[in-house]
Amino acid sequence: MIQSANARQNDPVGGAIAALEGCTKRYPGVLALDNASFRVAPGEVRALLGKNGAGKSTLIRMLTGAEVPDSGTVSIDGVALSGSGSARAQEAFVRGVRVVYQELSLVPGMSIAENLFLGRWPRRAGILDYAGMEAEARDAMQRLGLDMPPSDPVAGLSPAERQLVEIARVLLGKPKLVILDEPTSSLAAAEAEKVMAAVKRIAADGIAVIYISHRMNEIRQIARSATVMRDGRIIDTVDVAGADTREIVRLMLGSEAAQAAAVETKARDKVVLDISGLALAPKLACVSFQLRQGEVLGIAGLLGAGRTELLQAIMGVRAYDSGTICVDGTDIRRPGYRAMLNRGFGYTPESRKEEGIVPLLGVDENTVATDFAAVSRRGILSARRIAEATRDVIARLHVKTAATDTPIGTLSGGNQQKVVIGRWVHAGSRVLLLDEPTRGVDVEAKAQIYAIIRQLAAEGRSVIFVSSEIEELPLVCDRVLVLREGRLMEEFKSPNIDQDAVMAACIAGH
Amino acid sequence: MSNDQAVRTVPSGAPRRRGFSQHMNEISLFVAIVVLYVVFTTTANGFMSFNNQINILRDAATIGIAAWAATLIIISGEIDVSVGPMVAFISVALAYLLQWGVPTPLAFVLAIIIGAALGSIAGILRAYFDVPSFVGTLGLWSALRGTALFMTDALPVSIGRNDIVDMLDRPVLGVPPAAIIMLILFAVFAFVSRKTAFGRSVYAIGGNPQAAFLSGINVARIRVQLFAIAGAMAAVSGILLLSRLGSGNATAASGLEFDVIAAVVVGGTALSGGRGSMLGTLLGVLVITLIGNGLVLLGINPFFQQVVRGLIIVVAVLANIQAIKRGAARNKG
Amino acid sequence: MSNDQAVRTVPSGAPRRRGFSQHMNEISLFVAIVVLYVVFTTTANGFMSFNNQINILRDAATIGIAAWAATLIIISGEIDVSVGPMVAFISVALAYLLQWGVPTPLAFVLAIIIGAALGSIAGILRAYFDVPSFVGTLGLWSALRGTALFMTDALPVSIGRNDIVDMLDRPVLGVPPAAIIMLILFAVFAFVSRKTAFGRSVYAIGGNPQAAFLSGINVARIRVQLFAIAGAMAAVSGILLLSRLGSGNATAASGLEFDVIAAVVVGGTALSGGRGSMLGTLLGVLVITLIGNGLVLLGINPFFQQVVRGLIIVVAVLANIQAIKRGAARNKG
Amino acid sequence: AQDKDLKVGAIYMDAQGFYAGVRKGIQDGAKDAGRKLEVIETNAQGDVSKESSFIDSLISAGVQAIIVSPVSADGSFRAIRRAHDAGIPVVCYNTCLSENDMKDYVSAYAVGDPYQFGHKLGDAAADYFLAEKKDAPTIAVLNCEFVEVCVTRRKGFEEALFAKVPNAKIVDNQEGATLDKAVSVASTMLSSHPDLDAFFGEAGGATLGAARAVKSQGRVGKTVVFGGDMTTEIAQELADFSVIKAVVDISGQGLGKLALTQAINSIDGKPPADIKVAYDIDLYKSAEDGKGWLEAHADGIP
Ligand SMILES: Nc1ncnc2c1ncn2[C@@H]1O[C@H](COP(=O)(O)OP(=O)(O)OP(=O)(O)O)[C@@H](O)[C@H]1O
Ligand SMILES: Nc1ncnc2c1ncn2[C@@H]1O[C@H](COP(=O)(O)OP(=O)(O)OP(=O)(O)O)[C@@H](O)[C@H]1O
Ligand SMILES: [Mg+2]
Ligand SMILES: [Mg+2]
Repeated sequence: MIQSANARQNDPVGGAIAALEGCTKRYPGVLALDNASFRVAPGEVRALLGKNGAGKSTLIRMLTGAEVPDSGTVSIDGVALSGSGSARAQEAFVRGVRVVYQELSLVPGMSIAENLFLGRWPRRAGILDYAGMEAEARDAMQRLGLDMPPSDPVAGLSPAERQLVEIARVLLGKPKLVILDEPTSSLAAAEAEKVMAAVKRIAADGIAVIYISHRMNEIRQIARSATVMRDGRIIDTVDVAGADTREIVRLMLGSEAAQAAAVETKARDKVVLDISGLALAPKLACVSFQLRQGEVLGIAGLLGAGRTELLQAIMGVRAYDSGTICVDGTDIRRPGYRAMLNRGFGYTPESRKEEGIVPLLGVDENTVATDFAAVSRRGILSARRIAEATRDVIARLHVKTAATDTPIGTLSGGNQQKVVIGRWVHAGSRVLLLDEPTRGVDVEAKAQIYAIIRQLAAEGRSVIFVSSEIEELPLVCDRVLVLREGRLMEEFKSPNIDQDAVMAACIAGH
Repeated sequence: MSNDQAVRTVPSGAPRRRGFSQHMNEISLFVAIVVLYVVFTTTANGFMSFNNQINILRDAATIGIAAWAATLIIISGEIDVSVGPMVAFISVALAYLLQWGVPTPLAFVLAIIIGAALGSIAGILRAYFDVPSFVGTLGLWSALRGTALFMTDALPVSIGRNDIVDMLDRPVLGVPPAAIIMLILFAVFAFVSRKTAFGRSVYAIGGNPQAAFLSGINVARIRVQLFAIAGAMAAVSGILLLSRLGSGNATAASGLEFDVIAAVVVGGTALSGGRGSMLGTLLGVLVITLIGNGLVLLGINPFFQQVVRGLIIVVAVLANIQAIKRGAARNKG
Repeated sequence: MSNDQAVRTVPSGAPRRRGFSQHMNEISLFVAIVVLYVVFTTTANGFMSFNNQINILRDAATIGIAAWAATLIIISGEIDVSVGPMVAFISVALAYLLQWGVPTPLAFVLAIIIGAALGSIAGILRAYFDVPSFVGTLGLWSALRGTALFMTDALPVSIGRNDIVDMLDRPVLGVPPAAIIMLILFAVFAFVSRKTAFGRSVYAIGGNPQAAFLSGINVARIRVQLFAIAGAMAAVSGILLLSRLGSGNATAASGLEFDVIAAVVVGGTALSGGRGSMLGTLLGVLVITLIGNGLVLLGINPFFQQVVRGLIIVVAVLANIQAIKRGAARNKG
Repeated sequence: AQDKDLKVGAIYMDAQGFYAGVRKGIQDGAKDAGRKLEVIETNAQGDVSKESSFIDSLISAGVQAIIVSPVSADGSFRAIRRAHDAGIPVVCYNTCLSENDMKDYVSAYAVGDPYQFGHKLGDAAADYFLAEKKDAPTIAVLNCEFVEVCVTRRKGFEEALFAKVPNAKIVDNQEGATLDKAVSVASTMLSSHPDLDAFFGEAGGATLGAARAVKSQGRVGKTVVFGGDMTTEIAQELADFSVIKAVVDISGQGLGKLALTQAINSIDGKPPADIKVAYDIDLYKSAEDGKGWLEAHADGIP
């Protein structure tokens, strides 16, 4: 039974560090926030839950002053925010609001130190004090266990390292409210632990934390209470300890969730991809494995283990040093990306926004771009065929979209991801290399993506599934390989994919 | 999963918003053109005469033919500032070819090939060597104008009597061939941009080149093709210029690149890429041409005409942007 | 979790790569300058004479002063194509001010204020009305040139004898004041770009405007300021132009915007924003000026000079990009 | 037809002060003839394609005559032919078409022959060198040769000069049509030719630019300037007589007035018997000449 925390929530006793009263925010065509009231107290770690597009990030943008509500008030530390534009954001900042946005908000060309103090660089007589800045930056990073030179440019960091730098940034100064919008979505388990440790430390200092995540196990670890949002409304605030996951999910979805079942695997023999001795300095030393037809092969590993590089090397978008790649038993030597596509391969990148979608174009064009010929007649695109092909993909992958030509940028992350996978279904690819296909995707969409992957495998396609969320591997994979120290170290077969064992294999030796 | 639900969860305004803002752009341009017509008809003597309307079409052809290709280039996120010198260079090269006795149709074909080859230099520099297209075409701009002037000493290269060339300048049922060619090419480009894999790939590349590449679009090849097409269109303009002037002129078409870019931008194509339409550019070309023609007819001081043109470009773009914003806002309310 | 691991997960080449590629850019430009010096010294009569070196400095000032501001604008992800007409307009406006008997120092101040005000028009259009800076400054380009020509009928506006103005053209210990002013302004801009919050904000805005806005940087204000500064720098160039020519000239500084952008781009600043350095631009200005000077000394056909300039701009940028790539690759291997 | 309104199209070749004089001349010419004048004026910016489209616009506007300084003999003739075919008399000034085309399509040519223009100056320069006893002077040219007239001017200059001073030598020829470009290029030329005796500026910007460069490089007394086109500042330099030694000029105002007179005559069906109507080319070669010009042109319009 869910024990409602509303009583405490509505207690007007001051102490709330931040409060939203009856806030409404519309975007063109969407009611992103619907008469929402929300408050959080010092020292509290509050989780914010909801499906993609529920309005979590919008609520955050109200608190940080990045946007002005259409109606309602926002107060920080008992004072209502006023003004608009950068003045409002500045006001919230001065009152102690710090935030890690969902979108990357670092400047790639600048150093780590400069990014940590972005816009608030320490000055001495009007002149930037680089020495002081770097010293403070080093301290801040050490608190997170990071040891990169603060003068390094952010451009050279991996996405995960960038995320950690963003988190280090919010710990600077004297924050009163720290907001983390999906801080761990690009992190593997071990790094996520680091973040969680840091969050606990912040909360222990009496700082309020709002924590958004689609990962329930993280929420359970750090949050006492969780506010659930749906369709721009605050549905309820619950005690995390007293609520079981299924009920929370039911609150999020407004209906019962389908439970993903564990994988039933069967013996397969036809090898479609055979990698041996693949090396790519400095990440991959000697990687060898086989992928069989109809198989979903999971690849686990720590952040930076080189899983992305492995997929990119196979697809020919990144040159490798040595090794052989055999497709259907023939050595293809140096693969080129488009040649691999012609061999029936398909690849979805790990950063959906930056590399996956063309936001201004419709779902239809994002889908058929992989194979225009299939929807053309004598070289001319057929609107009817495009619509048919798109509707086919929409139906098979359960994409939620109003029309086939809705700009994909307006879809939720999960639905964008389905289209990115669906375009390879359209292209008729038989080997799919999926890099973090569930990143930033809500519970419901995740379950659907698992089902889609299983279905694709059942149709005889082969899938390589890279994920940093170890708990989802048993739900999708026939087999899991662990990439560590540049080699594939251990193998787990369904149904014996044990999360703890996989985790242990990932971090063995550290 | 029922369709009902699918419909409900989507930000419902989105698709209509897209249609609406496109609408806004073209409607506001259309209104601008109507206003210009009304103003010039009442104030400028001879504006509505058949002859003058034909002149407008002919002038539009000079900007238009280059602007169709420039629209695709700008949609793909690139820019081409080499149009003017390219047109002049081709007119000179073609005049020499004809002087040397190359048969006229063959000379035309060669001119178009030369244009495409020169254009693709900028394309190759962009696609394979990461030289920004602004830099590559700026280099062409300087080099082509210089070469044309150098070859001719700034003197026109006469071609003497040439029936085929003359024919290109003789109106057909009152309509100059340049205008007909412009309209045919418009239809071709409008079709290509909307109905072919090439056209849609251009939009995809402009919207997110990385995603386009990963979807299997041959980004490099399309970039080269785009600049080759732009070169070929400049060559067509060069051929028409030769037929109009009866000689190849190294100093001709100066500043044409500004008019072309202005027309495309006024037409609502975003310089940041990924967004734009041929119809918008057609309307943009008309706006720019009408203003040029009307101001001359009104006898405005030629220097002051420059001031007016500058203001109108800015105002047109500003109005367009505001209209789109307001359209979006109204949709929201 | 040990620190060891953190160190290991860092792509080890990254930090050194940055230093190295910055290095590569400036080294390759420096090499180019040395090569140009060697070539011109051996082939061009009078190249190494003191007088000619001073001329080079003086010519560099024309491009340089505008290029410092243009570097910041391009780093911030914008562009300014209005430099030439702005310089000419200011020289005309200043000449009129002096004709009307405004005291010279006050007239200078007014000229700079006018320049800043005009520049900030483009800035305001960009910052508050989302008009792309290319469009806004293109409008200024046309309007300012037109206004200056209209006011003067393309005739020089004489200022008669004016000791302060003349002084600005009289060498101090052999060095023309224009060169001194250019170098002082270089120092100021280099300092501002690296050591002040304003300068770093410019980089941040160019690298990720959204992030800059979210971290409290007043993006709109800085954009307006950037264009105001560019206008003010154009005004300084206009003042120096007036002192060099002894009159305000509406036709002067034509095409200066191309030289300025070329210098900045040759200097390694990326047109896409977020990256670039003042030192690079200084070297770029020198390359462009040296080429201009040397080709004239060599008596090369002036039309052919245009060809050479076009080629050199492209080759310089190409070499720069390749050097950076090779630097990165070598570092990685 | 004396008091009927006049509607005339005027095309200026490019953005030079000379054309401001032409414009004033046209206005004054109408006043003198007692006619109310409407001028539709445009500037071809040195571009034949723009010129061509302007002429078409003028035809549509229903002008009674077109006064034009064609950018190019070969490049401009088609547009002028179209005007002629539309029954609109075309009056050239300053420049015109080739002899044959002129006969067919142009009703009058107010000519200040560019060859003569250069020739007179060359003659004056030769006299100067002979008086200074320099029999092998070195001369650098600052040109405007992206328009045809300037090439013709140089031919006239060279031929007159070499006729009297056969050992004279043209050592350099660079573009410098606008004042700022001319100053910079002339300064550079002085570096590469330290013994330079004279500059020849083909147009106003070049002439003045050369004079400014000579002064700023401290070469007064060593290098002199001969050039074309009078403006206030050139006249002042000539009056000073330290650098500029001779200027040749076709009065823009005079030429404009003459062109309009011819246009009125052509409209009235009385074109000149000989198409070419010569206009005087003035040579100014003393300080007094310079002062005289300044007095006669107090408003600064050439
Ligand atoms: N700038 C914007 N313009 C238009 N619509 C927006 C904008 N930002 C958000 N929306 C819409 O508002 C709704 C709420 O978005 P929000 O980003 O708050 O969701 P979220 O709960 O953070 O989702 P996710 O879990 O995917 O991050 C969505 O329908 C989204 O499409
Ligand atoms: N120095 C770098 N320069 C450019 N891209 C980099 C750099 N380091 C990493 N990347 C890219 O960032 C992405 C993620 O890198 P990261 O190190 O986080 O993951 P990885 O090595 O692929 O390991 P995994 O995917 O297993 O987490 C990859 O596409 C990688 O190629
Ligand atoms: Mg969100
Ligand atoms: Mg990865």
